[in-house]
Formats: sequence, structure tokens, C-alpha cells
Amino acid sequence: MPTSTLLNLVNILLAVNFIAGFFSNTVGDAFGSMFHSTQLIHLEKNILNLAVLVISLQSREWLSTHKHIHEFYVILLASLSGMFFMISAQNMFMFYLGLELSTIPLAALANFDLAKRKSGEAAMKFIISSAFSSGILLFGISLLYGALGTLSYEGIAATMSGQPLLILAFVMILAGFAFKMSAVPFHLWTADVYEGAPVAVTAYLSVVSKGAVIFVFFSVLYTAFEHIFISWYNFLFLISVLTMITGNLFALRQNNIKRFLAFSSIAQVGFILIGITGNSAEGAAATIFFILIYLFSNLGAFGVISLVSAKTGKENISDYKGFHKTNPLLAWILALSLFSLAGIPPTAGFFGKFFLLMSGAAQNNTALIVIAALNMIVSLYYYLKVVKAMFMDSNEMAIPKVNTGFQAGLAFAICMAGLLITGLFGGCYEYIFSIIHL
Amino acid sequence: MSAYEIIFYLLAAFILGNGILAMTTTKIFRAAIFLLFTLIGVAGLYFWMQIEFVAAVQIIVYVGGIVVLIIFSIFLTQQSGLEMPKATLQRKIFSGIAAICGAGLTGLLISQYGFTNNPDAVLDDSVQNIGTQMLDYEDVGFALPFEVISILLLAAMIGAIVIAMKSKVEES
Amino acid sequence: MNEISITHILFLSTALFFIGVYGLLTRRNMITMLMAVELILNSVNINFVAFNKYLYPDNLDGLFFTIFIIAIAAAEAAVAIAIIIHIYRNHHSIDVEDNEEMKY
Amino acid sequence: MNLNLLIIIPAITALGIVFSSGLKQVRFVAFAGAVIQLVLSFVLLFLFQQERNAGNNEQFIFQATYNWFPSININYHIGVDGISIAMILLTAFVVLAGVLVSWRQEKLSKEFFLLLTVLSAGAYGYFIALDLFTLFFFLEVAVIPKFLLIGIWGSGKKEYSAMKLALMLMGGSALVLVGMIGVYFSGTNSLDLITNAQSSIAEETQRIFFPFLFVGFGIFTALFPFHTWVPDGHSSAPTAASMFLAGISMKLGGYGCLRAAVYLMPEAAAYYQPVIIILSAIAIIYGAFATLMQTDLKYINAYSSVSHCGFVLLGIGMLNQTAINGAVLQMVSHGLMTALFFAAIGMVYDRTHTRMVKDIGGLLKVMPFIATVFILAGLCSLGLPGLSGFVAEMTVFMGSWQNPETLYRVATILACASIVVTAVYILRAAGKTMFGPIVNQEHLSFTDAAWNERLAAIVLLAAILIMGIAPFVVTDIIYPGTEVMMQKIIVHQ
Repeated sequence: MPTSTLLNLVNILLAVNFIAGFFSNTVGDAFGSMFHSTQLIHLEKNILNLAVLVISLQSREWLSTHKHIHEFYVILLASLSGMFFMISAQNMFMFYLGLELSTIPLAALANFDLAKRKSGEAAMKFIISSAFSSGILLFGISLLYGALGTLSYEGIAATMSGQPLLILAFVMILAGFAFKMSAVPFHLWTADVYEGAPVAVTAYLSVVSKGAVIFVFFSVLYTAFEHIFISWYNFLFLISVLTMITGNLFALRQNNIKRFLAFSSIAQVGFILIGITGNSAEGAAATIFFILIYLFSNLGAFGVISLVSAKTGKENISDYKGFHKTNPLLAWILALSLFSLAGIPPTAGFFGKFFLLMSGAAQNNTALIVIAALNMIVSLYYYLKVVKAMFMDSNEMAIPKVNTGFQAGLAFAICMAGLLITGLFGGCYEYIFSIIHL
Repeated sequence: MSAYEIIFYLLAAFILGNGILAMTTTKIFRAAIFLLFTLIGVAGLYFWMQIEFVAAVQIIVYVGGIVVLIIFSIFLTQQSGLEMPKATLQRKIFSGIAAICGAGLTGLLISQYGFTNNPDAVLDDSVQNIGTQMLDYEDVGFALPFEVISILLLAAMIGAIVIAMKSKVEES
Repeated sequence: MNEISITHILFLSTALFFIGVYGLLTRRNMITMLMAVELILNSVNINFVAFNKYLYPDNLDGLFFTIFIIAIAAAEAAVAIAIIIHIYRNHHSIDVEDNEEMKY
Repeated sequence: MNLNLLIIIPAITALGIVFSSGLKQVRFVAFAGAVIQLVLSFVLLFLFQQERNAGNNEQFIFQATYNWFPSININYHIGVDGISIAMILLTAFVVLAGVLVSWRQEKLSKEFFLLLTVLSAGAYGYFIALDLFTLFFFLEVAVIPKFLLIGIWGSGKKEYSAMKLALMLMGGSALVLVGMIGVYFSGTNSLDLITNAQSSIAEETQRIFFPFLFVGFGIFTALFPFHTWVPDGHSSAPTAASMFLAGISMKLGGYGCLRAAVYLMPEAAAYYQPVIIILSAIAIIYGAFATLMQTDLKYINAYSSVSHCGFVLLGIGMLNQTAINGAVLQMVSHGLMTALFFAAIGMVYDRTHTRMVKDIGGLLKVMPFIATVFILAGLCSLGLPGLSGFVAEMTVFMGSWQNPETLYRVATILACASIVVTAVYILRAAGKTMFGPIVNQEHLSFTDAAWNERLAAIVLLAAILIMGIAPFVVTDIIYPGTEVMMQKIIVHQ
């Protein structure tokens, strides 16, 4: 089958998969209690499906010259299914299994720029750090199992207490999660992996992978560890503040646009954690809502970068000088995506950040809100720096006109529509809120 | 002290000693061999606990599979006799302190928690029981995980093959 | 039969875990880092088996966890070694600092 | 009347601009939008007066509420009182004049007019918002267009200025955000202005969050020491953007200080009153003296804006009705006057390509119309009776004098004294550039204002004159609005 037909077919199938996701709303358990489904879980899976569809559309340019398309999709979808199992898990065992299914194949995927040195390094860093984080996570889980005798979330919630050993186990699990979410101080792998991996994989890592882990993270926190809220609030508060500050400070000094987005995504995770500290239905809704928006904004940005990188191989921020002159449309798409990441209305990012702050503020922690607000300004600075490069700086060697194919155009249309609609029309948030039953 | 206890402490010393050596020796091939001994020691520990199935799996997969794979890759990628680059002393000290503190804290908390053995614990770990549960899709069954891990192995295998395959461009 | 307290087995696994952590922090060679990860996973396995055997013999949760971890470790090692071999072909060195082009 | 029209028309205009091509189409669409909006504003004024005359004494008229996010009680709530209407009229005038002034914007005309329209939409939405969330939303909508307008079409160290402006304004709105969240969790679990005004917030909470709100909004209106974005931003911006910035954008801050900070937290306002007064007095004096040092026409007007906006904050800080009336009047007056001034400077600059006072002279002979406009704007700025500036500043002074404490008396006297300084720099600049000898012989070949420039100037001049000669036209709408607010503010002192 010729490459282009194959890619078209795959994209159509992914679209069908995404649409079909809306019609499957069976609720209940399967395989004992190994697989659990609720409306919320369906929604989360649909969000991930959408993200994969968009990534697939965007990476067409890169894939059409790649020799291993079949394998790419097999691995990508295996990883996606791993996330589905992870989200649907009701116990630590299935969660771990899903997590590994979603990360181990991804490491191979990170190495898919076979000719590039950095790609291999990225893959290695990714697999070692993810194995290490799984190790910590597992040690925590094993202690929890030893102390409580159960692996299911319900069982843990029923018997969890503030015993020091249990807190230690919890901290280890938290550290494992922090690794996967690339929260400080476990973020060191992120930038290298994001820079080295092919853009499509980076987009997948930063949106789908991270999104899935965060979905699981807050549901585990809110169910299994609900009763030790007082203990985890402070940990989470600390992590979120550190993550925001570190992500922002490092993003300030990046030249490579993929590294830049890596650190900005670290800062975004810090923001998401603020919402999670709310420990309420509002917190959960705000988190899911934000991830949906983050999907649109980040994939909008990665889409442009992916196109430019595939066509010209340029990945530095300084290469984007004068981008608006040669590619006005793409420049506006990138700018809007960055504005949304910075949380500026009328883009949806504004609403997302606002709701995260509101749910975080429900714990009456003024310091947290002030720090978050200050961080928003810092983050605005570096997003505006990129916008400035594109719109205001002149450049003799500006990136030449890049053609957007139909499929990439479709992906951009989805992202931009999402950016503008999800926030302004309140129904989206309300729907998410209505299906959360904590 | 009964023979049973003595065997445990010997096993523990064997595991930890080889483990430390595997992590500190400067020659990579030796490290692999020490790792091999550590893993055999762990298998011995399972035998000591009378969990024969896991012990067998440990030997087959770890000792027979992973370590062989590691040794194989050492042969493929570097001269095994050479010394590896050393970490700086500062880093060693820092890591050592971190590890010792972590181990101390965890050990302290474990001993404080006071785990007590369940006196009438009888674990039915016959291969038959394991097999039945592995393919059971009812409440205590592991049929779904079994399927999931088969996808995992398949995907990992495909990924590994694509990466490790020699592409023609590189030959030229 | 049960003269050894489970606490002692846990001490063993904890020590093994932190030996692995130490190795991971100090090693700069990819293969040895992989070895460190294997040690960590082994210590977790010991935990699960011991807990299952001595504390919660009603079902086989811990045992199955261990078996699956071993299988996953095998998959992980396979992918990691494939990557190592690939890097070696391109770089002719697999020491992390040698080919580290990326700085924070 | 459906107030949504005020936002929908700019939105439609923006869409129209997106789908039109070429300077001619684009500017026509933008112009049509601005005219319709101005007409609409007058219709709104007319209908509003009709309602009032019919005996509708509600604080806000034409209210509409949509449940935006019901689960956390955030609404899209809009409505107008006299103050809002005054501000809306101001915006409509400045927008129309701004579009006219940019008639020959060749470079990236589509984006330019698009951003201007988005900016104006933000301002309209802001002035009709009655829910803090809605208010905040529109406040931030208006920031990024300014950044792009200055950075892309500006002059001088435009990138630096654009970045500084965007960061400081966003910093301001971040503070507002914190203050808003404080209001939300103060007990009402609502961000609605009316709801929160009816239930008084505990004084402890007020003291924590009032500074956030006041300083946050204050940054927009050049609160000392956060005024530093004003000179750079104004002077680097293209003419229309300067007009928008000084004419509309700075007023967002004053309006917010009054509407959100002081109105919702009167006790804290009284508590922090000395600080507000001192800071605004410093801004007035500092702005006036800093202007003396300037040699660039745009910098002169920018620094004098700092000084004039100090009067707004001074009026608000005095916490009595006359002074607050004065503050609102000053917002409208300064908006019109400074827009006119920037328009005149822009016209001069388009011809001479310099803004340095020393390089220009005797323009009155060459281009009498522009020179007259320039001089009139200057006279309005120094408070000549018969023009709007006099009315506004007089009211502020009268209000301030009602406050008998020594500190406030001193502040008032100092503020009065600044008028003299204003007279010095205005007369000096106008005298040198407009009268005086012709410095550069090339200037003799210049043409006077084109029709679009004349129209822009006339629109603004008309408003200034009406306000100066018949102030009751404006005061009649404003007073009932401030009166209702004062009832709450006085009760809580």
C-alpha cells in the first residue's frame, strides 16, 4: 500500500475511533474489578483519543518520509491502550501494568529519528528515568501492600491512616507520579527527552502521556488517599510551587523551541497541581478541563513546530524571527497557542488557569495564589518573547513559506476551534463538572 | 539459631555483598557477573521462602534472560576489560549519604511499624493454583493483566527490532 | 518454620533498593544504570513475595505482582539494550557524559 | 436595549476585517464599525435617559445575566449606570478618531485594524461588565493587542516598551486576579458586583485584598510607582495605539479602582486612604515635573498623562461624592484630550518625521488646522475654562478641599500647584513648535490636515467643547451613578 494511502486510512480510522468514543458509554466493571468504566473515564479516554488523532494528522509530514510507519502506529496505539487500562484501573496492580504498557513502547518511539544522535539519547534517558520512577513507585506500592494487605483503591482508602510508614509509602508513590508528570524535583529528564525525540513523539509525551498520568494521579489521590488529605496537601503545595518556579525560570533561558516548550510544560504541570490541591469536585473538573485546553494549545504549538522542523529542520527560537512575514497564518496559530498557554483571554487557557486557581484557592492558601499569579507574569514574558521574535524581529534568513497540507490544516482547525470554543462556551466545563462523582 | 535462620543471613549477606560489588566495581563485565550472583541469590531467597514457582521464574527470566542479554550487549558495545569512567568523589559521597539516609529512614519506619508474621499463614502457591488464577476472568483472576502484558511484550519487541535493526543507510 | 521475622526480610530488600539507587546515581554508563534498575526491581519483588507469603496468604496478589514485574523488567531490558546498541552504532560510546550534547 | 450589541458590533467588525482584503476594504469596515458603535452609544445614552425619566431608579439599567459557569456561580452579567455610559461614549469617540487617524496605515493594515477593533471590544465589554469575572476577562482581552500594536507598528525602542507594558499590565491584572479570588471566598461565593456590594465583606478580608485590587487596577492608570510603563508605552506606540492607550486603556484602571476596589471594600479604602492620597499626589507632582524635562512631544504628553491620571486616583481616594464625580469627569476629559493631543502629535510627526521640540517650529503658518488642534489640546490639558479639563479638575479640587485633614489639604494644594507646572510645559512646547520661527525650511512644503485627520480632530474637539461649555450634559448622567455608590461608601466609613 502506498504511504499516503496508508496514512490517510490510519487517520480516518483514528477519527472513527474518536467519534465512536462518544457512543460507547457503558458503565461498570469487567474482569472482576480489573477494568472499570464510568462516564468520566470515557471522557478522559476521548480526550486522549482526540489528542492522538490530532498528533497523527500533524505528523503526516514527518511520517511520509519515514520507513517504519506500520511500527510507529502499532507502538503508538499500544501505548495509548496502556493509558486506557491505566485510567480504567481500580487497583495499583492494573495501574502499574497500564503505566508500563504506556511507557516502555514509547521509549522505542522516542528513538524513531533513527539517524539522529539525540533521538537515541532521548530514548535512553526516557527509559532509564521511567524505569527508576517505576521502581520508586513500586517500592511504595509494596510497602502499602505490606501494611494494608490490599491493592485496590477502595481497600486502601478504607484502611489508610497517617502512620509514618504509610506516609513514606505515599511519598514514594507521589515521587513516582512526579517523575511521570515531570514535576520538580523529578523533572530533569524532560527537557532532553523532549528535545531529542521526534516532534510527534514529543507532542505525544507532553500531552497524551502527561494527561493520562494526571488523570490517574488525581483520581488516586481523591479516592485511595482521600483520608490523609492533610498530609498530602503540604507535599503537593510544595511540589506545585517548586515546579512552577523551576519550569518558568528555566524556560526563560532556552533557545531550542522544543526545550522551551518542555520547560513551559513543566510550569503548566505546576499549575495543574494547584488545581489538584483543591481536593474537590471543582478541582477534578478544573484539572480535566485544563488538560483538554492544554491539548489544544500545546498541540497547536507543536503542530507548527513539527511542520517547520519537518520542512526546514530549524528548531531554534531565533530561527522564528520574521516568521510572521513569510507565514502569517502559522505565526498566528503559534501565537494564539502560546497566548492560551500563557492564559490570556479570549483563548481557553485563560479559563483553564482561572478555574485551577479557584479550586486551589478553596483551601484558603493566599500564598499559593499569589505565587501562582506571579508565575503567570514570568511565563507571559517568555511566551511573549517567542511572539516578539515571530512578529517584530526582522530576519534575512526567515523560514521560507511552509505549505500546510490538508491534514495538518485540519489538525490546526481542530486546535484553534478548541482554543476558542471550549472556554467561551461554558457548557464544556459544566459537562465535565456534571459527570464527576467523587 | 537454627539452620533455617543461618541460611537466611548467609543469603542476605550474599545478595547484598554482590549487589554492592555490582554497583561499585569499575569493570563493566565484572559488574554484570556480580549482578548475576545477586539475582541468583534472590532466587535462592525465594527457594528459602518455598515459593518455588517465582524462584524458577527468577532464574529463567533474570538469570537466563536479562543477564545474558546484558552480557551480550557488553560484548557488542565495548571492550569488557576496560575501566569505566568513574563518578566524581563528590557525587559518590553525596549519593552514598543519600542512599544510607534513605535506607536508614525506611528501615527505621519499617521496624517501628512492627510487622508480625501471620502464624498460620499457608500460601497455596502451587503451579496449578497460579495457572488457574492467571486465566481466570472472575473476581480474583488475572486474565486481563495477562492479555495486557502480552500486548506490552509484543509492542516492546517490535520497538526493539525496529531500533536495533541495521538500516542500509548506515552500512554505506 | 517462621523464626525469621518478616522485618528482617524487609531490611534486606530496603538495603538492596538503596544499593540500586546509589548505583543509579553514581553510574555514568548506560548498561550499568540498567543493572541498577534491575536491582531496584528485585528488591520490590522480594517485598511482594514476602508480604504475600507471611502476611496475606489468602490470595496471590503479591505473587502475581512479582511475576508481572519480572516480565515487564524483561521487556524493559530488551528495549533498553536495543537502544544502547543503536546508540553505540551511531556514537561508538555509551557513557552518558561522553555523548551528552544537551545541557540543562 | 440589549447591551450585548456593544460587544457584538466590534466582534462583527473584526470578522469583517478578517475576511476583507486590501487597505481600502479593511479601513472601510473598521470605519463603519466605529461609526455604528458611536451611533449606538448615543442611542444607549438616549434610551438610558428615557428610562431614568420614566422613573427607573435601579442602580444599573439594561441588565442581562447569563449563567456562564453555574457550578461555581460565575455569570456573564452586564448592565450600565451613568458612569459606564460616560466611559462608553468616551470609548466610541476615541475609537472613531483612532480609526480615522490610521487611515493610511499601509503596513499590515489588516492586522492593525483587527487589533484596534479587538482592543475596543475589550474596552466596551469592560465598561458594561457587572461581574468581576466578566470584567477581568475583558480587562485582559485588551492587553495583548496593545503589546502587538506597539511592538509591530511602533517606533523607537518599541520592543522593549511593548514588553514592559504587557508585563506590567499583566502584573496588574494578576494582582486583580488575587483580589477577585479574595472577594469570591469572602463569603458570597460569587463574583457579582451587585451581590458583593450588598453583602459587606469582613474588614479583615478587605484589608488583605483591597491592596491587590486597588494596586492591580492602579497599574493600569499609572499609579505611582507603577507608572513606568506609561512613558515608554505611549511614546513607542503608533498614533492610534497611543490614543487608545492613553484615552481608553488608562481609564480601565481608574474605572476598576472605583467600581471594584473602592465600591466593594469601602472600609479598607478608608483604612488605606492616606496611602492612596500620598501616592496620587506624588504621581501628580512627579508627572508634572518629569514632563518639564522632556524634549520629545510624545514623552511630554505621556508624562503629563501620569500627572493627569493622578487626579483620577486623587479624586477616588478622597472618598466623597464631589471628588469621585471629579475623578470620573477627569477620566472622560483626559481621555478625549489626550487622544486629541496624540492625534495632533501623530499628524505633526507624519509630516516632519521628528517629535523633538527643538526640530520643529512655526507650524502654525504652514498647517494652521493641525496647529490649532494642537494648541487647543494643550489648553485643555492645562485646564483652560471653557474646555473639559477645567471642569474636571475643578471638581476634583472642590471635592478634595472638602476633606479637612491637613494631609489631604496639603495634597490638594500640591495638586493645584501642579497646574502651574502644566501651564509651563504646555505653553513652552506649543509656543516653540507652533508659533516661533520655522526651524526647518523643508517644513514649508507641508500640507495641512487631510479630511480624515480633520474629521478625527473635529470629533474629539466637539466632545471636549461640549463638555467644557455645557458640563451638565455629562454630569447629569454621572451624578446619579456616583450617588448610589456613595451611599454604600459613606455608610461604611
